[in-house]
Amino acid sequence: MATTNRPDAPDRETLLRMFEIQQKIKTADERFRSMLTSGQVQLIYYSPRGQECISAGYAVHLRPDDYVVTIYRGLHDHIAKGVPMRELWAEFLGRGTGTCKGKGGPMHVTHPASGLMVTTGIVGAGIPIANGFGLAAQLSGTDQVTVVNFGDGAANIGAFHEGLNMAAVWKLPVVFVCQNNLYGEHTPMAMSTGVEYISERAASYGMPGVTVNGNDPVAMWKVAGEAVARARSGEGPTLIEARTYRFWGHLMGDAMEYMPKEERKAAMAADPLPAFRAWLIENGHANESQLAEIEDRIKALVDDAVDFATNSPEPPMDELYTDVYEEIIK
Amino acid sequence: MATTNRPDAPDRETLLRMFEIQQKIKTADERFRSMLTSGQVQLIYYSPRGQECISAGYAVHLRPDDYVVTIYRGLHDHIAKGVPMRELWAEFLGRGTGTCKGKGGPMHVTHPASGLMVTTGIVGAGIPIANGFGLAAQLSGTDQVTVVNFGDGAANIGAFHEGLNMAAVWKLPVVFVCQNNLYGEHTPMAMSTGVEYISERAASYGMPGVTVNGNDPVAMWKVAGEAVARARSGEGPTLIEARTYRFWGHLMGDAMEYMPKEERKAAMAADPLPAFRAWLIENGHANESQLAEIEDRIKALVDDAVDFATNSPEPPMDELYTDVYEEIIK
Amino acid sequence: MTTTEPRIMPMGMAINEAMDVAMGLDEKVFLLGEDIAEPSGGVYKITKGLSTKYGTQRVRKTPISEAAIIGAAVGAAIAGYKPVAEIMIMDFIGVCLDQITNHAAKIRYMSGGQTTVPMVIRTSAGAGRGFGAQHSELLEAFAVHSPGMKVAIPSNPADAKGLLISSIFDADPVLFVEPMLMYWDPAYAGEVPAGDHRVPLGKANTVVEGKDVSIVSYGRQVHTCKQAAEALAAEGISAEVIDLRSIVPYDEAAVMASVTKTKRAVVVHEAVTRCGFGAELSSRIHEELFGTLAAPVQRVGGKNIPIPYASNLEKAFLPQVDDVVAAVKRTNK
Amino acid sequence: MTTTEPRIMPMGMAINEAMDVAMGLDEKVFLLGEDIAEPSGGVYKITKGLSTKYGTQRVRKTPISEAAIIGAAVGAAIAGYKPVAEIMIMDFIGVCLDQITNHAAKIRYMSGGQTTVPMVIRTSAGAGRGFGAQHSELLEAFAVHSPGMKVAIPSNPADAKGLLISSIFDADPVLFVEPMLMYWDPAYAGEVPAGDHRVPLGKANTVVEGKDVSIVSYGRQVHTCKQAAEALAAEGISAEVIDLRSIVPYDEAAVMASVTKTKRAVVVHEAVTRCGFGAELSSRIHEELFGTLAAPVQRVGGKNIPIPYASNLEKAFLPQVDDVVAAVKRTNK
Ligand SMILES: Cc1ncc(C[n+]2csc(CCOP(=O)(O)OP(=O)(O)O)c2C)c(N)n1
Ligand SMILES: Cc1ncc(C[n+]2csc(CCOP(=O)(O)OP(=O)(O)O)c2C)c(N)n1
Ligand SMILES: [Mg+2]
Ligand SMILES: [Mg+2]
Repeated sequence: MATTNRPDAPDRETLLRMFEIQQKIKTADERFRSMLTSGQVQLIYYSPRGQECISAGYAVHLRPDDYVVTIYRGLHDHIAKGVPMRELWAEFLGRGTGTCKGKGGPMHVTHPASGLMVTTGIVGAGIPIANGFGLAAQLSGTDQVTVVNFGDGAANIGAFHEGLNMAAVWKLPVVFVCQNNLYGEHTPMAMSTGVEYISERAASYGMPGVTVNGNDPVAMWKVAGEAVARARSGEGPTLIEARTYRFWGHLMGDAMEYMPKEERKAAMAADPLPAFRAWLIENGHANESQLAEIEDRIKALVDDAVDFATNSPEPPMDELYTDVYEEIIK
Repeated sequence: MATTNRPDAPDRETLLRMFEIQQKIKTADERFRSMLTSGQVQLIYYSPRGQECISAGYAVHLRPDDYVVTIYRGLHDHIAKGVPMRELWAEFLGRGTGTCKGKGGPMHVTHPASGLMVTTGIVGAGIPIANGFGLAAQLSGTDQVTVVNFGDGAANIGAFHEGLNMAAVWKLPVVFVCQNNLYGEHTPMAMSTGVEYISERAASYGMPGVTVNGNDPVAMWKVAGEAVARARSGEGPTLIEARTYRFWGHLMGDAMEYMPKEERKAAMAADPLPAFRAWLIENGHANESQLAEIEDRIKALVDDAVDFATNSPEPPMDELYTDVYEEIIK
Repeated sequence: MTTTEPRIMPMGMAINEAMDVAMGLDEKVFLLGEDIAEPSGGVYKITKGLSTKYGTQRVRKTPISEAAIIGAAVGAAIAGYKPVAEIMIMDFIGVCLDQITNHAAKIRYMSGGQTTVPMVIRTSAGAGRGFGAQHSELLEAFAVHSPGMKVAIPSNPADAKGLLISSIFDADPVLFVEPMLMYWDPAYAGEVPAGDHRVPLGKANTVVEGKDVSIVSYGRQVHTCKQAAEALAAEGISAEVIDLRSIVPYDEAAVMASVTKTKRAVVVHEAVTRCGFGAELSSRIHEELFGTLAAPVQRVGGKNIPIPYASNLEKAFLPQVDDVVAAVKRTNK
Repeated sequence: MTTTEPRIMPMGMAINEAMDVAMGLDEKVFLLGEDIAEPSGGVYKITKGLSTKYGTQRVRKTPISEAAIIGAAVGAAIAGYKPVAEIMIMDFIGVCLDQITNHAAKIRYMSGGQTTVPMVIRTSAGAGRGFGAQHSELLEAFAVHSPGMKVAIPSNPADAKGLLISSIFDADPVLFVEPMLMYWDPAYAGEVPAGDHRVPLGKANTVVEGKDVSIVSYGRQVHTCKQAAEALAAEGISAEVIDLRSIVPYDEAAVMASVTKTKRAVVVHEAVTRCGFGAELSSRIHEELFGTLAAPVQRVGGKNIPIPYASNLEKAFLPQVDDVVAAVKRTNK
């Protein structure tokens, strides 16, 4: 593991940054859901609600020039890596002002300026691509780190295996974050996976693997910090399995018949964000009004983004054939 | 592991069957190589020489109605499973009398009558297909076992991962035999694989995994017997890593610059087949003349097969469009 | 004889019924795919109820391992089963194409006919749902270009049922493409015969008769073509609309007979135009009927671009009624 | 000025030289693939010497993990590198097609042009070597049908070098198909310009001028077409042979100009005919020049079957000189 002397707990500033990221995710998510429910917008939406701690926990260790790769359920990762809220909303709504001019959509959000390099809709496919970012950093001799996010279900697809093995053999500066929310679409992990902890699979590649409570912000911060430090110092990749829960099922509209009611109720009752908020206050890292101030600021930020996005036009029709190739080939 | 009382060592009859299989493989292989070297035939040929013990070691546990799946380097598996020598030779030479009427060739030998179901040229691809045979047996409630063979290099491709996981989750009656000859084409295993023993990967699927000296006939027999018994009794799959060596490199014509001369020399000096022969005599399982008799019989068998194949015609031209679909669709 | 209510149902239900009938008829039929068992019965509910009725041995939820899904189907098919494997959305076939093109398609040939692969790959497909570039494609051309594979794409519930049952009992591997937008939309509902209703592969359906131009299509675009035919009729152009129903094999005789009569042809599909099946069809018509044709065959297909997310652009990607009408007019210049 | 010997070399060496030149010109160019480093320098020796010259960081041997190979190239390309990934034999793209079609091809579009994927996938291909159904296919149509991918297929050593250097420095992903039979066969050797020789994508080469019929091809079949042109010349038919060199983009202007002149066209490739690129080309020619054509465009391609092993059948699979001659004659009926 990383040799540098690393603090055992995040400092106050880091804690507040983590809170802020989580609060942004929650606020944006709630707005998406309410707008969907009320029919104000129509889109395919994979809520990350319940998983915010994970993104916040790794993101505070990253620099803007570090790379993140994520999946269709990616809003939390997008926000954590700093994709600007306005352009993010506009992209989700398919507007010309979106990060990708509305051509990608929520499953393909990209914003290289903030290091959000690829969002893919294909389970597992981001893993080999993340290796490419790691390889680029290694070849350039920079100490940039790549974090790639995926689900528990993705641990059963070929790309996971090929990608982790290659990263281990080449000692790539990549952190593999398996956000284990216990389900792949409608199938519980145990029904599809021959092992109890995804992190056990790291041994197959000679890579360190660790399971962490992804709902515990400090634990997640610690594990991610070690993995990022390992990668940054050239010691190679790590597989993190962060255990968590998806509050809203696979995607909005999911009837969730396959999720035991009690299980979901318990998970929502243990909602990590209010718990973290209370913990911050109890432990004197912040007082109520400071957090309320952050929450207000974020509410305004999201209001503004919603406003911006809903008032933005669709992309102009002449975008149809651009960006297929460098030149236009019809 | 299997609960039945299994003997610790093969009986005399089994030992002689193993010897016979190995001798068949060696004799056929030597003839292919000499015919290739002398220019009598031209074909792409992947010699299995050095790996005979493995096929013999599992094959003696199988029934004719058990299934075997193998790869381009498959001659030893074909012979071990009992594909008739004449049709096998004819297929290798692309004759109409071959197992597949000459349409498949050495990389695609198939002979369902002897349980040789699929030979594939795509690394790793036989693994998921083997699961299908296992699934068929499971669904039918028969106790048929499927053995699927592949190399060390195949352990890094996605199909390996997906296949082993699915077999473990479904407890399929499949034995995964990784014939680890230390190289994938021109690349030593250590340069491509994040783990020292392929068998360690079994743990990723909650499957038993074992490494065995694939050049030790009795050890191989024992390990294979346990795995076959497990599968047959419904206890699920096993991953066997059988360590061995390819005497002739990846394919005939290989300059083998990438194989250290000393390593190859040592491997060939430790040729398992003459060692097994000597061991059989030393331990009183057979005497010289009995083995010589077997060898002569096999020589005659191969002579006959060569004769049959070389004197067989190419497939008739009207085979071009048959067997694409049940009906002819041009 | 008792009269019964007409059985009007959406395509999703007809596909469910097809699997139900096939499983009832033959124990060797089984299903495998992600999330297909209860309680959810598939993310699009197409397999609803089947695992309850036939058990989870025959309606098998799988890991997210498409290569392993298709591989398992290939092996089981060779061993005598009739597997129906689901690839949830067609764009995902890129992760398992090797099992489809190198194995399912080629094994009959490579074995000299000793082993056959009677399996079906069901997959849902289509743009127009705001799913973006990786969840919207029609990729049937990959299978058409892979000898050994058959390909069917229904345009209505009755055909969906009838073609699927035929595909399941076909001796060869069939890629069965289900236009996702038609699953539950009542606008696409239709009458579906009860029981063991079969529609043979390779038999086209003339859905609109006409004499001035032949519009040849399949899948959801058949409806676009029907609307175009109506619009054209209003202008005095009589268009014949042919629904191919399967494209390998396809009913070449029906196409050629129609075009021989009308002397003009337009081929329409949703897939990207470049190297789509429309190119094959257009080439075949020219090759056979060049001297008869009054105008070159026109192709209407998806634009040659990844499928855009924004709904205005996505709509522009898709073939529209106007595009078909314009293409017909180009054959009349 | 000093005179130098003409640089005659086989295509394999020219391809090696292209990578050598590109790596010398730009530090961002690197290679990855199975077995490509020393001591073997690739199973077909195409990368011989390069790992010695540029080191194993820039000439990287990989595990047998095609999806990981292409994925790593995609990521590195987005990050500013110019990776050249090798897929040893084209038939293997089925195991990594998702990375090609859903990622390499679509990422520029899906990101609204923010990220680009300037990478090359080199792959060897072709029947006629007794490799059987899974090691012999030309599958360029899959990439042609995937907007965002470019596709080049050289027919001679000089073009191989020039097209590959252009592909490496192209801003988009290019599938670069190398006809395996031409690698080291002296019959296909040719003069190759030294240094930074480039042949642009999308610029066809008229290899034989003629006036009676246009034969359009690419890759190794260009030689088949040249032989056919010779045979036809002996019978008094003057065939023009056009080598497309790249098929996405392809030089439509050159094709249309030639066919406008000759009024007859034959398109020839090795890939399976059904839904091959020849179907696209034939359709385009008919669409553009229907009124000019004296006969329908003829296609000559691989038969619609898996590639057989037996050499008589394998030969029958492949387009032969006689097939091209016969097709030309069909345009003259
Ligand atoms: C290759 C592939 N197969 C199937 C799908 C359909 N699909 C989308 S999300 C998903 C479940 C993934 O589960 P998991 O990896 O646990 O991520 P989560 O959605 O739980 O965050 C599936 C099967 C896909 N997108 N790609
Ligand atoms: C998917 C795929 N990638 C690459 C190849 C080319 N190839 C053929 S054999 C081989 C090496 C396989 O090594 P291993 O699995 O160890 O088997 P061995 O040949 O040593 O028996 C490779 C790379 C292939 N056939 N299929
Ligand atoms: Mg999950
Ligand atoms: Mg090996």
